[in-house]
Amino acid sequence: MKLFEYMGKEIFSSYGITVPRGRMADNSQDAANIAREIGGTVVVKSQILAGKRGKGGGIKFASSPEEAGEAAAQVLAMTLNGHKVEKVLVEEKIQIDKELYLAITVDGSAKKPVIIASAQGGMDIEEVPDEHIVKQYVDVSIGVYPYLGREISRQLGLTGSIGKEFNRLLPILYKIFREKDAELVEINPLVISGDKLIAADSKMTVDDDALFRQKAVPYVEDRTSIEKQAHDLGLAFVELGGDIAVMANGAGMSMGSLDTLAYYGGKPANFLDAGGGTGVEGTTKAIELLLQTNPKVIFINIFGGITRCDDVANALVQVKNAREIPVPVVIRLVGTNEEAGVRILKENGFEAYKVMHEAAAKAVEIANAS
Amino acid sequence: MKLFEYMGKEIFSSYGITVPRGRMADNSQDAANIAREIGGTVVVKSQILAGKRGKGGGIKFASSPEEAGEAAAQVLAMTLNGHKVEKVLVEEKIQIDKELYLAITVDGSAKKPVIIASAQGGMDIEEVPDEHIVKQYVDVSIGVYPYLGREISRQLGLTGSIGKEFNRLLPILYKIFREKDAELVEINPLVISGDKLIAADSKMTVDDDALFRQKAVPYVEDRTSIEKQAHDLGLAFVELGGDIAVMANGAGMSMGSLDTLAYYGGKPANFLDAGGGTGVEGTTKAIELLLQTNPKVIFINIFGGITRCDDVANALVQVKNAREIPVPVVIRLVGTNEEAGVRILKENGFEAYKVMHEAAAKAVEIANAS
Amino acid sequence: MAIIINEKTNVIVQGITGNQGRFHTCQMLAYGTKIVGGVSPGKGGQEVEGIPVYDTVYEAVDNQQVDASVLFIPAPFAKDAAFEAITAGVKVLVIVTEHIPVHDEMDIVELACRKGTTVVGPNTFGIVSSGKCKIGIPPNQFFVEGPIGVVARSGTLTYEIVGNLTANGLGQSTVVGLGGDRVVGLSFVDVLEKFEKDPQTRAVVLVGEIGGNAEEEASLYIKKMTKPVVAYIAGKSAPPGKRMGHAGAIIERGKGTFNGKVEALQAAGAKVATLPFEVPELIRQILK
Amino acid sequence: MAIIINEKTNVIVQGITGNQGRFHTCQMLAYGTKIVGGVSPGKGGQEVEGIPVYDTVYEAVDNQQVDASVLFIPAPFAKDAAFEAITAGVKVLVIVTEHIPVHDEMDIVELACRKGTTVVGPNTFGIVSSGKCKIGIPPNQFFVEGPIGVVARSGTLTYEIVGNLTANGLGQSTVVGLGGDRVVGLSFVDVLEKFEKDPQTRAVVLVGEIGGNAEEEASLYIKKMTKPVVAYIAGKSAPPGKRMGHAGAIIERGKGTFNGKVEALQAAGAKVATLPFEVPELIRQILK
Repeated sequence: MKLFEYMGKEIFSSYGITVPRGRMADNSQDAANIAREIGGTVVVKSQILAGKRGKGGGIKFASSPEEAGEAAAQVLAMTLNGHKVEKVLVEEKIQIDKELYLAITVDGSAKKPVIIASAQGGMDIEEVPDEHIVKQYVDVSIGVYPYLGREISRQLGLTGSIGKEFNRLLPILYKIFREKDAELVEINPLVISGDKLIAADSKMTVDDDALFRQKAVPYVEDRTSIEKQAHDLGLAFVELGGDIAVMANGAGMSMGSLDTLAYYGGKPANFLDAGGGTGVEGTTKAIELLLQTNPKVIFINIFGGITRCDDVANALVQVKNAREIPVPVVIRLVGTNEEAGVRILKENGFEAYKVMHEAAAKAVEIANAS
Repeated sequence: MKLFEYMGKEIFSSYGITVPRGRMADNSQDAANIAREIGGTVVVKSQILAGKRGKGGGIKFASSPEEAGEAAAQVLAMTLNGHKVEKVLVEEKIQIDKELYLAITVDGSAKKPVIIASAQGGMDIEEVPDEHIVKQYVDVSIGVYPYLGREISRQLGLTGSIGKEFNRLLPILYKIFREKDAELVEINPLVISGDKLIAADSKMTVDDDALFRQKAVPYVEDRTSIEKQAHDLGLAFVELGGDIAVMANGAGMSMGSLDTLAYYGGKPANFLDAGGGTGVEGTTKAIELLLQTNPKVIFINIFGGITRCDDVANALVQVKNAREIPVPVVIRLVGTNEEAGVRILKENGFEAYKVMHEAAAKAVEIANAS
Repeated sequence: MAIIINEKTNVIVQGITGNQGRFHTCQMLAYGTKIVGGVSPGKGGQEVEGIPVYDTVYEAVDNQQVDASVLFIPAPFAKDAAFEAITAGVKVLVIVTEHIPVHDEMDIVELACRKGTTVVGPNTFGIVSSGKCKIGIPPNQFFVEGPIGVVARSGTLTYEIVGNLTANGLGQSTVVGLGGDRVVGLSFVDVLEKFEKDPQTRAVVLVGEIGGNAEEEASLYIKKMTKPVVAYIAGKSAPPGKRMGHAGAIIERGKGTFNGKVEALQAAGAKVATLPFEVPELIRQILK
Repeated sequence: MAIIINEKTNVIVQGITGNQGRFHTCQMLAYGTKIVGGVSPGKGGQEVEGIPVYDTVYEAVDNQQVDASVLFIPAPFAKDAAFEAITAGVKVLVIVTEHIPVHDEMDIVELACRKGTTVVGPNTFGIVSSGKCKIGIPPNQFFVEGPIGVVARSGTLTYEIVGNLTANGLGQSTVVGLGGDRVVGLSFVDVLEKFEKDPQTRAVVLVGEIGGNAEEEASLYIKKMTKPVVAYIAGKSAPPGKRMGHAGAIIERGKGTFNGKVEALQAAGAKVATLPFEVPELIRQILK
């Protein structure tokens, strides 16, 4: 779950990391008032869950409360990278002597946290040449101590009070990373401003799987309406925009289904992992979700392990009986209780395929013909 | 540094360990008022830095506010095990179904924390037979998780809600032990009261060396006046009650000096480790401390490593010049700058010994003759 | 032979009295797995399917030879249960549980590495040394003994491929599910190294997916292997920035793409199947 | 020979630019110790006594072969400095600092044990392989090469005894100060095992004190040793419940008493001196 910039900054600040003075506004008048409180030149920053806001005009400077109000009005009317701006952060403009990059994230390959730092901040870290990036893995059984800060600040060339401030900041950022179950905490740019280090931006992603114990972290919804319904049902669902609605059991199997459809020239409407062992009710709801994407055909691909073929068949029949299914359903059904499942389908006018790619080819044929 | 029972309980309670309801009083009237607030039968417990209060009458039950006031008056007049009672804790009397023992301490031999638990609580753990004691070492890089609680409660025979409560409590107690830099946290008895586990007593010792970072822990002074002066000077000092004042450099050397004096029949007045590399000023103050014990003789035993013999000699001369030294001084002085030191002593009327046990024998001779 | 587990492996089931634990204990017993005990706090002394239940893993290892443990424990408690098994000295840990917080997974993997415990998962179907021992949740009927080692990141897709192999007369030495999460105990390389040394294994099937760089790292090792490798990578059609069910299956910042993986594997000499059903045929061609 | 350190040991000094660090660097150099670098954050690039100063231990090990490090770092920062040295791969760590919090000491010792680092101290005078290498703070002049291994919990008392040995023509192989705190890196047994194996060492002097059970544990090993051991235990006249300067030197709950230690040592075959000056004579009798 991604957090908005201002949320990350609030967390940073509560842990003792310096951030610019500022507050949130969702209208022009509030923005002007905040600018007045702060005084001097302010920055009006759109709050969206995407980067590259500056290029789209989502970050504006204002040298008076009136200008701040105008800037806020403009930004609040924007849609940036597909995200409607609903709030702006109005902040003091800080003096920038130098911009650094600092992040901690999970390295799946090393199976541990990795600190990524660079003396070339302000731009996307992907654009910074490798030789200007300092990487340091963290042993979770040890954690991050000031010595690691000293070593990294040495490599970054930070000295004096800025070096000391960096060494203080790094263990704090790691503490946030761990205590908030973050997948990513990123400060870019981390600004050298006189003798201070200021987190001028924040990017923070909290592990969805840890939200149950992160009650203090604000909840941010970043799903489409259907994705949200699926999530509430415990299903993994991603909208893809095509015309073949897909359901399979297992994430790998679902991806394999999409790939097979694509191989035959089909355009999947979605990814839907119905999971293993989902019963009649869950499967019924999953099928109803599929219908919401208004597909030309529904492709169901079940390899029954824990999932029972008869459950899937019964679910499909149940949906059919409860409401009209306006499009053809191509179903591949093998595995546990296969015979019963296939019989139920036949009795209710559905044909069952045995082989995945044959079923996929058929689904594509229907979609592309209609 | 030992904490009073009520201080430990306040810490326990702030971490979520259940303790009896109660408050502190230093007079009869307050005690009666607290008893009235609590209602029913209360316990009036003397607050001293020593155990076995019950046997000395330092713990009294009272079934009315008036009785509580009387009990407090009695207890506040007591001196128990050499400790003057200055405060009492007035608490609700809790129902006791069973008494357990639980402690976490530092095991110097294993070099790690050890959890000690017993289903036979309420008495001194030293009196519990080994086979009724559960010991579990803790890997500090892992810490204490509920599974360790489950294993210990299994061994203690705790089941159901009490077992669950124990599993919850153990990680909390370990957290206190670590976060408060405790050398010992002990709950004895840990009372099973219905479906609750209640810490009916608390014993907590905080590492003196960690007080610099334990600002939230109340400071408890348990030193004699001279010991406190020594401590403020950074010297290790223990009053021993004999008539030979002793100063040496190094803890082992100081102990060795005491032992040598004792071997010859002497009675040391104190232990004083002047440390290594103490200069003229520090040594001067150390000698002045010695004079406060009103000894019959002063024995100074210096093996100069970092400590310079001339510094020690100069310090002694300085004290002699500043005030009369009313008793003989026997000094053994070897090591770094020995020649200079011995010369300075000679010039000022002191004889210097080369061999430790000869000097010690001389000091004893003087003390026992006077 | 086989890798990691075999017919002598003594297994305990943590969470044996739950629905999942009970059901799969039954299934594993039916497959022939030597289950010697279950663990369920507060349920010690009971029996499940004739298997003694203990209160703690410590109690189980005090009473039984325990070589492996499988966790059917809800995600919030999985780290505690895993730590219990690891500190009690269990040497193979199969964590079926999905949705374990990634920080817990890092902690588990770190401790396991330090204590010499092999962790299969989390979020895995488990591991099967076909015909000898199954630890986990895959359907029994598709796993028959043979010369093919299979290592995979995903579950049902692996059953599909194993089912195809079996249907084509190609049994398996061991089938290992690494787990679908970003942080898991075993990497492809760990398993490939074992297959390379295993006399029973003649060829290896690697079932990968988009996201991360596990397949790229595997390629570096495959280059040095004497045994042939056939791979299938899922997620060719997945758009960047979207998680395809698995926490690890996401193309972020242009890394972990399908093409990058396929190119790396092919450059290392592996055959890459376009669709899952092609895998048995590619194996056949190689083993001819 | 000698144990733990010798004439080839490359040493760095953490905290080299402080008063203590600077003074003892001088003294160690005078003794012949191979000091290859110092560490002082923010002072990198400077020199102390001709020795290059680095900002971090990591930088030092990048530039030098480093076998050992000695810490002259104030107690509140000692754990951080020790962790730095251990994680940077330094294999012998001498921690002179006193008053380090005991929880920090447990953390240091645990990490060191895990990473294979030998920790001498905390609160130690250090270690001297006489005539070869001194790491720590003892006065140079008393340490001359010879056949006696010395292992001790206290400092100045050890100089006294080593001084007596040297004055009696008995040089030392290695003199090890375990440290006066309750939790220290090395135990008597660790060091006795090394002396037992060291060809240079012909007899061992053990300087113990009241408190803890280190001497009792040592006795169990002494029983098995082929080399003779002479012991002196300080604190015979100390009252229970009072700390005699060292955190470890306290008789609590009737444990760690003088008599208990002396009895254990004697039962194990060690000679126990009544007063420090008797040690050389006891050694002489044994070695005759």
